[in-house]
Amino acid sequence: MFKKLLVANRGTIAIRIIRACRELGIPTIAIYSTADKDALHVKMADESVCIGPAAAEDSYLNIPAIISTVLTYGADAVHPGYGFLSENGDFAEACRRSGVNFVGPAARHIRLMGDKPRARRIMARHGVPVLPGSEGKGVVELRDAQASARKLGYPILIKAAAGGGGKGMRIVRNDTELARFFPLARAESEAAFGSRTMYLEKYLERARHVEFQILADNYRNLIHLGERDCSIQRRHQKVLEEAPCPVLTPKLRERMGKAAVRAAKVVGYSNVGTIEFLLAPDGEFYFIEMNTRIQVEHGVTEMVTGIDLVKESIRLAMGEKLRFTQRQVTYSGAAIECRVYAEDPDTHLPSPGVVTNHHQPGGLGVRVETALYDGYQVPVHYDPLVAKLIVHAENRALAVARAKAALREYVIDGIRTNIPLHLRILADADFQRGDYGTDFLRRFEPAPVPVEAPRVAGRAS
Amino acid sequence: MFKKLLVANRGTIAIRIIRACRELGIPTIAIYSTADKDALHVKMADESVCIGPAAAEDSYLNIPAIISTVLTYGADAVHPGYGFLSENGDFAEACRRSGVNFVGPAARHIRLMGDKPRARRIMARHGVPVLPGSEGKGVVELRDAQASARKLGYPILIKAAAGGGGKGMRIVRNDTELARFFPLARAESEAAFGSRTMYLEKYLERARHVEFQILADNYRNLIHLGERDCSIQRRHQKVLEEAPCPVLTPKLRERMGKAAVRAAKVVGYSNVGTIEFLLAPDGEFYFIEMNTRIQVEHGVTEMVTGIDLVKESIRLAMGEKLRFTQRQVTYSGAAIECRVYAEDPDTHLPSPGVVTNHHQPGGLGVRVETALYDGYQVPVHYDPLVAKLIVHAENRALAVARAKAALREYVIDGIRTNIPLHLRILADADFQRGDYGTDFLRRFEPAPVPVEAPRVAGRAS
Amino acid sequence: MEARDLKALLVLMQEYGLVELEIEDKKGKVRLVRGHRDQATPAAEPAKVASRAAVPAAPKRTSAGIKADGEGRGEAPALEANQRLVTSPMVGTFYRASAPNAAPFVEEGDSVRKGQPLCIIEAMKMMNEIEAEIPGRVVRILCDNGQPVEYGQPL
Amino acid sequence: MEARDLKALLVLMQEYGLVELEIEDKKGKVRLVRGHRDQATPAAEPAKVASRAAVPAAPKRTSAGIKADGEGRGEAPALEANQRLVTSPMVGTFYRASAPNAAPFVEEGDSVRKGQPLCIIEAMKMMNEIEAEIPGRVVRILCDNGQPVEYGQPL
Repeated sequence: MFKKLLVANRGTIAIRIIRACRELGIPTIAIYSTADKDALHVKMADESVCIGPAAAEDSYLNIPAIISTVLTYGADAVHPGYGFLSENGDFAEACRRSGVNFVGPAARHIRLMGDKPRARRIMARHGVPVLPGSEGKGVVELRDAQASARKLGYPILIKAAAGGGGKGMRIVRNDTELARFFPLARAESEAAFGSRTMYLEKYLERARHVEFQILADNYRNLIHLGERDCSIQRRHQKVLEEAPCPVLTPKLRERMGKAAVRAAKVVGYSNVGTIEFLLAPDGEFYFIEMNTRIQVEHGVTEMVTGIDLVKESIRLAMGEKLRFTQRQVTYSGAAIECRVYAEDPDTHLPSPGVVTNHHQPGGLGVRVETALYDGYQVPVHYDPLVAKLIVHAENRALAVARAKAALREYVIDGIRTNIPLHLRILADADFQRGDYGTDFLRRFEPAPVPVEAPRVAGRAS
Repeated sequence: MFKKLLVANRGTIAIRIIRACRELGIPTIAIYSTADKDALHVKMADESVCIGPAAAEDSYLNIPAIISTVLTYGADAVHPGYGFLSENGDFAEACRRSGVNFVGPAARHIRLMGDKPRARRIMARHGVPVLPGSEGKGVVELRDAQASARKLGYPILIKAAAGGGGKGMRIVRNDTELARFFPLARAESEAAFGSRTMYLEKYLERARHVEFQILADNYRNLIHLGERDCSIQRRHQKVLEEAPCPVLTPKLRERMGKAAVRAAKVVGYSNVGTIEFLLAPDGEFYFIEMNTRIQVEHGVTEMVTGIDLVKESIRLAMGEKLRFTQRQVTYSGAAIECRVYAEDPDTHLPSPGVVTNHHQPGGLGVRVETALYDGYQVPVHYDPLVAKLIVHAENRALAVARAKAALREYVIDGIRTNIPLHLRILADADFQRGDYGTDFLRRFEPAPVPVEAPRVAGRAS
Repeated sequence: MEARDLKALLVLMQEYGLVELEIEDKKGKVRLVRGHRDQATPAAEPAKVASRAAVPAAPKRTSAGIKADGEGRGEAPALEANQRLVTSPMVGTFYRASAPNAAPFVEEGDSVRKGQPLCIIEAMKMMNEIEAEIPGRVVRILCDNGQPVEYGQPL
Repeated sequence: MEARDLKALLVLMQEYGLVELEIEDKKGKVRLVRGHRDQATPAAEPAKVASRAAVPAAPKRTSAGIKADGEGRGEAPALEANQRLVTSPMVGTFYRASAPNAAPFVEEGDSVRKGQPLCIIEAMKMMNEIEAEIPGRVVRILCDNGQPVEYGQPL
């Protein structure tokens, strides 16, 4: 068992990891920035260390400060959570060089999957279907992009080779749009990831985002835990996820699951990871990318499989063998996760502030993972994800009813949240039928309102 | 489907029923006393009706007021919850006479099982083992008690024939104690239940309280959903319950389950109910009584079976058929419920007051059923049960770890609760081994401190 | 020194307002010094609770499910010194007349004698006359004919 | 004394408003002195948060699991107008001297020049000298030799 684990994150996932460690009997160190001194993860950990000022670059992304904390406070394991340094190969390597266990895959897996054109090439070579896209090591110049586009045919999705989280992404439908948006996307990529390398991919209309959870030990045992449907996205940001995917037939699930296992196996993957696919309306599916970390939406898989992914990831990092075979994984019922963002439900602008009233929903099949408490000041500096509401029920219709009932109980005053948006999604007839793709949320977009000046509430130092 | 259901209760069970109705799409009416106008069940129901002043006799036990509410506000179903009128045959009958569905068994079942000597006789006649006890229709006079005692041998448990909740109960170990405590217990019974009829039963040392959940439709289909161990009691009041019982072998479970099904079947029972047994250290078990309602601890059975007992009870009351066969009931993992009482953990005196801080635990496998919210004033007039923490995990050791971790997260300021007692129970080596009986909690009793005057904080009107 | 023993001492300190305590015996030595927090700490805290009330109590207002206080219930109007509020002694249906076609017992502005019927509350098919407890004048009738009323609702 | 036991004591201290605690028994001796929390809350917060602070913010104090604010961290002492607080610019280990046997850079009461080394913070095997930013006199040294320090901790 690890002697002490440092949680290299904040918010909901830091709390999730601390809870898992408490159950395993592993003491935890929370790290925090000066803006987070009152954050719940700081209060919950056994020890808490301030590692830098509010800006993420100086704190949660500050590798030397985190490694120094590990060494000074004597941790023998680090869990990176999601976001921040979770998919940074240098961080994984720095941990291992400092003699501390990194809860996650090897640095080389992180780097390989972080290079999207390369990951695509490896998958294609091993028979995992990939979307037609630009060939070679990526595209930097517009004229190369135009050459690729002629071969692929429109619509086309421009992506940052090093990217993620929707940055540097654009859908283009003709030559004019390509000429206009390619340089823009490249500039975004340069700003966000420090890389001008892009790649182009055939864009599928009305496709679904279906991803498979992977679990693997260090001894080449590798299984999947079924799929999640994450098509409910706004600007490539997931909003609501569910398991199982409402349209997958057992046969298709088996085919996609096998492809996912193959994709992870060919690179010798270990620990938790996710293979993301696009599922076309015709039933064909295509590898998009692999996430080499725990996902925000891991909870829905936990609910339907009964497997605690965070505890398993820690066990696997300790060198334990996988405790389940593919056949032992069984699925029961349906689960839905609603991501609660501290944002204005109409404008989608962040809504930081002090939580003046806070009352969580509860009861059978209701799970809340929250970073909020009454009196907590939501800082402006970080991701607006402040809570996750996860429900589980014996079937999808009941899960939808339970999610609605729980959202109606949820009280978060003082800040605005996207709870009203979730209630609208759950009330939508197409959603209730399971009939939706990644374009679903566009129908909920408000008519663009001229915003005079984006309102950003009182920044705390 | 019912058109409108009146919840004839308050606190955690009222909220539980409202949640189940929301999921079923049934509008609810909450009733409340003037002391409960700010109670959470009042805020959560679709309609709320004040039915009387604070005293329970004038409100939650006031049958005419409740029936009048049913008729005036147009409900077609009533759920009695637990406590209050849930085991009052007159109330069930009054509901049916007013043409409204009572969610529970027939009035005659409630009355039969409420008459403990009679229930015992029926069980004994049908081959369900009962503890040796006084024969006939009960004992009123001390000399008859003494005659019974001679036949049974000490120790003996004196019980109120109409009783429940520990009132009118005394363990006596010799003739002197019998002479001293029998009149006392009879006086308690008269005060609490208006009946001087007692009965005597052989008292088992170190026995466990093991009860089986029954589910039955109106068409003679009747199954059990496994057992709960409720031995952790203080003065015959349950404090912590778990499922499954840690010492039951599959063979014993089958035998006891069959006996429970027989016990409920011989009386033609329908809806939810519980058969309570005493399990002796030698593996023999004895029928104690049947509870003809949902139990406080129903949640642990829901967690291990995945069956929503409150929704099922409503469905069965609508005349639906049982949706499961005995064979379809499967069990997974272990669940523990900690009853959170608003009481001083040392003196066990009630601790009403204003909840100044409230933060619920959360995360995987953690279910909270609470009547509290930040700023809520816990009234002095009712049962101190204010919340239930229920955890579920893949095995008992993990459930214990999860319960501990969750209790450590729980913040309830302004009132005192028995959370420290739960933490001590969970840390106890015997408890962790599953080695405990109904006498377990005696070891946690503080040495009796002379209390000059019980301090009861400011009564709200 | 066990945490339990220590706590017992702390409770004593708090209860009796000790700021310093020193014990030395066979088992060892304990010294405790308290700061000035106690004004705020123990049970009945009028100041704190009052200030708390300024912050709206938790689930008063919400996105959807949890109702605001008093919603759906008849609100008591502000009374003047010489006015008296008549409230319902039971849950039932409010009627202004003894029969569907009969004239109302009283109208706003009417003078009433003590004991004069004001309205009827029907509960469980029983018609219960609500009588004036004092002589006076009907200033306002707050309920409509046929409306359900709850216990304590202003009429 | 295990960290766990110590923590239990700290929780008790906080709960009962103790500012000083001393225990001596078979196992040894413990002495704990707490600063004045209210003044100490660093990074002067805006009015909104301050008014909130009157009501204890949610999980500040609890039965067990959730730590109180500031617990376990170095508390900033009250400063006088002409005093300056030196805080750690990084997480690491605090050393008062350049080598185990060397004399400390400074002692309390010493005068220092601008740029004179005050202490070392070791982070990732690197020794980082902390220099005086202004000339002055060392009033108090708040950390012990070899103690881990966090970002912003008063030295």
